[in-house]
Amino acid sequence: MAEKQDFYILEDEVSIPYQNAYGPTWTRFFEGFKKEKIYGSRCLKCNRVLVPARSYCPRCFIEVEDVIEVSQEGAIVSWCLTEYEYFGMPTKPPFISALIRLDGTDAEFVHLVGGIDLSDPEYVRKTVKTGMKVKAVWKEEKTGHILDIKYFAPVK
Amino acid sequence: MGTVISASSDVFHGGISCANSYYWDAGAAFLKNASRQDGESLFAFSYAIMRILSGSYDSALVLGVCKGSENPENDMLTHFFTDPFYQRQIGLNETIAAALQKREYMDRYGITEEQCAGVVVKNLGNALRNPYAHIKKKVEIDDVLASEVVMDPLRSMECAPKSEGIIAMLLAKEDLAKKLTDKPVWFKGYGSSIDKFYLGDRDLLDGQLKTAAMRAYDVAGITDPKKEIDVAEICEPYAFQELLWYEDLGFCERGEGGKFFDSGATKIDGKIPVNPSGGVIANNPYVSRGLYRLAEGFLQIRGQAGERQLDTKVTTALAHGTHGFAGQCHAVAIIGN
Amino acid sequence: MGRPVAIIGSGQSNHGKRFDVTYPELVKEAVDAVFENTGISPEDIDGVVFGTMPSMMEGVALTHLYFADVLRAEGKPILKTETCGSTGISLAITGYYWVASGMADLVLVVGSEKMNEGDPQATMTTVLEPFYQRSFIAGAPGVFSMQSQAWSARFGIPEEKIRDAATRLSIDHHNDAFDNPHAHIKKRLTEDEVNNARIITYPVRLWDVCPASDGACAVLFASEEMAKKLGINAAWVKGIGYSGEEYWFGDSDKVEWQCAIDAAKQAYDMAGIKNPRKELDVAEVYNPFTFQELLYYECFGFCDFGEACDLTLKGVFSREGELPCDPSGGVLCTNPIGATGLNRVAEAALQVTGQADSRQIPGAKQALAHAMGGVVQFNGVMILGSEQ
Amino acid sequence: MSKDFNTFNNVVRLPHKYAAGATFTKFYNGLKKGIIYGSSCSSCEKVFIPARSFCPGCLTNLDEVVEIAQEGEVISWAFSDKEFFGMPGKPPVIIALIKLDGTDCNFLHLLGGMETKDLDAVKSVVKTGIRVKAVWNDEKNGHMLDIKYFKPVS
Repeated sequence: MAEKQDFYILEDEVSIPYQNAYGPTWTRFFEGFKKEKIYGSRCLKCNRVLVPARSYCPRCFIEVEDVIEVSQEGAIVSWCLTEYEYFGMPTKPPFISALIRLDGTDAEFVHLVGGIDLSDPEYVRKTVKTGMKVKAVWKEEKTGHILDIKYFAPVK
Repeated sequence: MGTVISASSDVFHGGISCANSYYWDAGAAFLKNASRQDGESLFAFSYAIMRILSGSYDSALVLGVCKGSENPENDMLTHFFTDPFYQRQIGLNETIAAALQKREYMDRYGITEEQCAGVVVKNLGNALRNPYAHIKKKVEIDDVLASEVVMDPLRSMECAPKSEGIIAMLLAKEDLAKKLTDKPVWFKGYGSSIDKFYLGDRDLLDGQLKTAAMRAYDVAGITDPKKEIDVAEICEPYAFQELLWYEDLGFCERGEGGKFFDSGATKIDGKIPVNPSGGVIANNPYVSRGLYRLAEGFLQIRGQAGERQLDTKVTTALAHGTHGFAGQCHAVAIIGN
Repeated sequence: MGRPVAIIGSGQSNHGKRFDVTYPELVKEAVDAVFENTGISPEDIDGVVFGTMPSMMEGVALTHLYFADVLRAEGKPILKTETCGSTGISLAITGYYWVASGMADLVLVVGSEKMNEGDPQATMTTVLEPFYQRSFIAGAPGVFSMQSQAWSARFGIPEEKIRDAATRLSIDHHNDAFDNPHAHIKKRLTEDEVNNARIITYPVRLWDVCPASDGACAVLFASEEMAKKLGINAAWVKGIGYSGEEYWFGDSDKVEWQCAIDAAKQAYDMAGIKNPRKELDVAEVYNPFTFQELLYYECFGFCDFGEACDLTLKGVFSREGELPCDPSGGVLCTNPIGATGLNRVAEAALQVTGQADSRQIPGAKQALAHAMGGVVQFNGVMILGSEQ
Repeated sequence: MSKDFNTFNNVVRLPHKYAAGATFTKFYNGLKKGIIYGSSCSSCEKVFIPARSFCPGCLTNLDEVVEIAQEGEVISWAFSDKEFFGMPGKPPVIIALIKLDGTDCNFLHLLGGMETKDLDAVKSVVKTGIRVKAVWNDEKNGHMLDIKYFKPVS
């Protein structure tokens, strides 16, 4: 159906402020970030180590040992290169999102892969591979935010 | 657990859309056939009942999820119930709609400010005995009448707060229920109904609660609610609405809500106690408040309502939930032993 | 199990970019159509089920309040089912349970979305929590791209082969859409156009991705008694399944995708289906991304894991193939999210009742309808049959 | 509530373009000319305002718009002298349901044109049942608030 401009269109931007509570476990997780530590949790039933830290195991539905330090190195399980941009996008393209299995953990950590030239998709495609080892690169100034880790860079 | 039906609403969910994605695992639904209702938690209750009655599930977990502290003021959110072109431009929100409804109620039936304030005094009085209540303070009629005008004729103490409220309720079919507990409380009836959208198209004093209640009474086999309902937990985000809902629920005649209140019948020791928990005036998690009412009814029937337990025998309880402007949508559930 | 449940009719709006009508008017198109198509009077409806994706996509919250009039719901019981992208199938499942429970004989189920009134990707980003994952996941395409990459790595499927199969699906479905009067994007595409289209999130390119559509769909669910009394050619609900996983992307495997496998299995078990490729005559798979449609063939047991590309290239899932998938053009060509899953159900019902006109699969007796939602987290399946 | 715990400020910003469709377009175009349009239902014979594309009662499609009287009666009203989100203009504000002559529903709009600083002053003038009349802005852009407010008819 063609867009008919003879009908009115009312333009508006909705902006609604919310405040989300970190709660104790996530507070500890982000306190860890300030100290360049990544915390995960071990489920006392299925024994899986989950990262980020959490207060219960999503499968076994029981409480967990909630802050244990995990490795800052891991392997890429999957990745994609984002080229498009949309309103309110929190991270500006181009960027590589990845599922990263940190060593010794049993869930994938979602973060960015960086430290390489992102301007040419063909180059990225040839450089970034599933299974590749990567390592956390921290920002100088840490505020207790998920982007205190700038990205995960390939381990040379 | 066979299935999980939760209630939550995206705008009342901390700015995280598709609310039940977020709490799917926290709601014990990992690899379960589960679903969700938006707007009113008694909807979720009725959907869970359907799933059990269909014979597909022996048990169901019903969740009401609303974490008010993460949200902006309720009226900022209810403002988005409006259509963008007409009512939104006039600034409509739930409190304004309620103020318009209250004035009509006072003008048409002679309901007084004192009667409306009386509901606050009664309910907050009851809330003093309820450990789950959000607002706990002893108030007098004069305190209510002296509280600041929010939207004349509504004063701040006549309007419900913004509260936390996450509630879980377990349903089971007959044989399983009997195995799990000596004191099961049974589903007796449910009804819901929705009114037209535009405020000006509706009669704000003759809405759909009557229809919803009639449906619930029919299923429950209730012919005289005044006699057969032992306790009612009803949803009064604005105190005067409790009086209007008395009428729609058949506790008294049209226009008699104020007089009925004055008779003392709805006090905690009255003939038909209403909101012994303190009601929504004392605790208002927007989406889960209907399920809260039902849980309170459940506790009353089981005799487990602690300090707020009624002295009289409770065999049948009514729970009511409403959302939308001036009661656009209502749900009524009846449970009993 | 509960009482038998039938689908006795459906109505769809014209899907597309619909700035010519208000949102309630768009919903009304579908609701009016279902009553016109069946000759049933709105007064006879016992209840209404409605849903969308997050209602703030269109800037109006709790939209069942806004649409009470056009849903013909005044004075009727209502439910508002919402489960993100899978809302459409969850709506159908709600309609099923309402009738199966004996609490209603005739239920109107409606789903809608007016994606062009908002910014769909901006809205979908708010599905992610703001603490951890919102910064990294580029709307829906980001998630699906990673899922596809993990799939190709797991089974060692060469990138070129996946690209070829995806291209085949894209060309076929955009062609199929010409036979669907309600479809949004109808386009004759060449391999070159698809292969060299601009990258959205690598490896996903433009023609691998569904559009943002405005549209609504309405379906009537009836009890056996009611269906027989009305004497309408009905599609019978033979099986339903739904399952969901953890919220956080990364917590569960999205290749051997348990909630997809489980949802299909629940539905097959209920319908008594052992070999879906043989026993199903047509499938309306939720395919917002070409790659994901391929993965679903495997998760739903249409073929083994790792086989979907080869079989697709052989034409097993095309219109003339062994198990035609998405002859309507599917989600790839039309995606008003809150209605999309229900569109799949409506299309499946049209197929098994022989009413799918030029997109009819000859002799179709058993069909699958499906939708997915959440952070690639929920899957729901409904099996419809022409016999009770 | 006091803030003992860390919270994350999560501002959700979403842009919207709302399609007004044919009927609201006619309504807004009417406002530009100082005309209030409603719709008359051929089936139930009721007159609705603002103009509708369908009758909210019998759902009949309504194509034609009809001009509506600019005077009517106040059915209910509410007053606030505090700012709230979505407020039309600055406080104080009186929002009212008005039954315009010849219509069968109530029109939601503002009251004005009197002393509104103090509630008692408002109450001495504004009562349910009083007659009011539309007052227009000089500049009209096709917006709900082209009608400045409804003012008591003395």
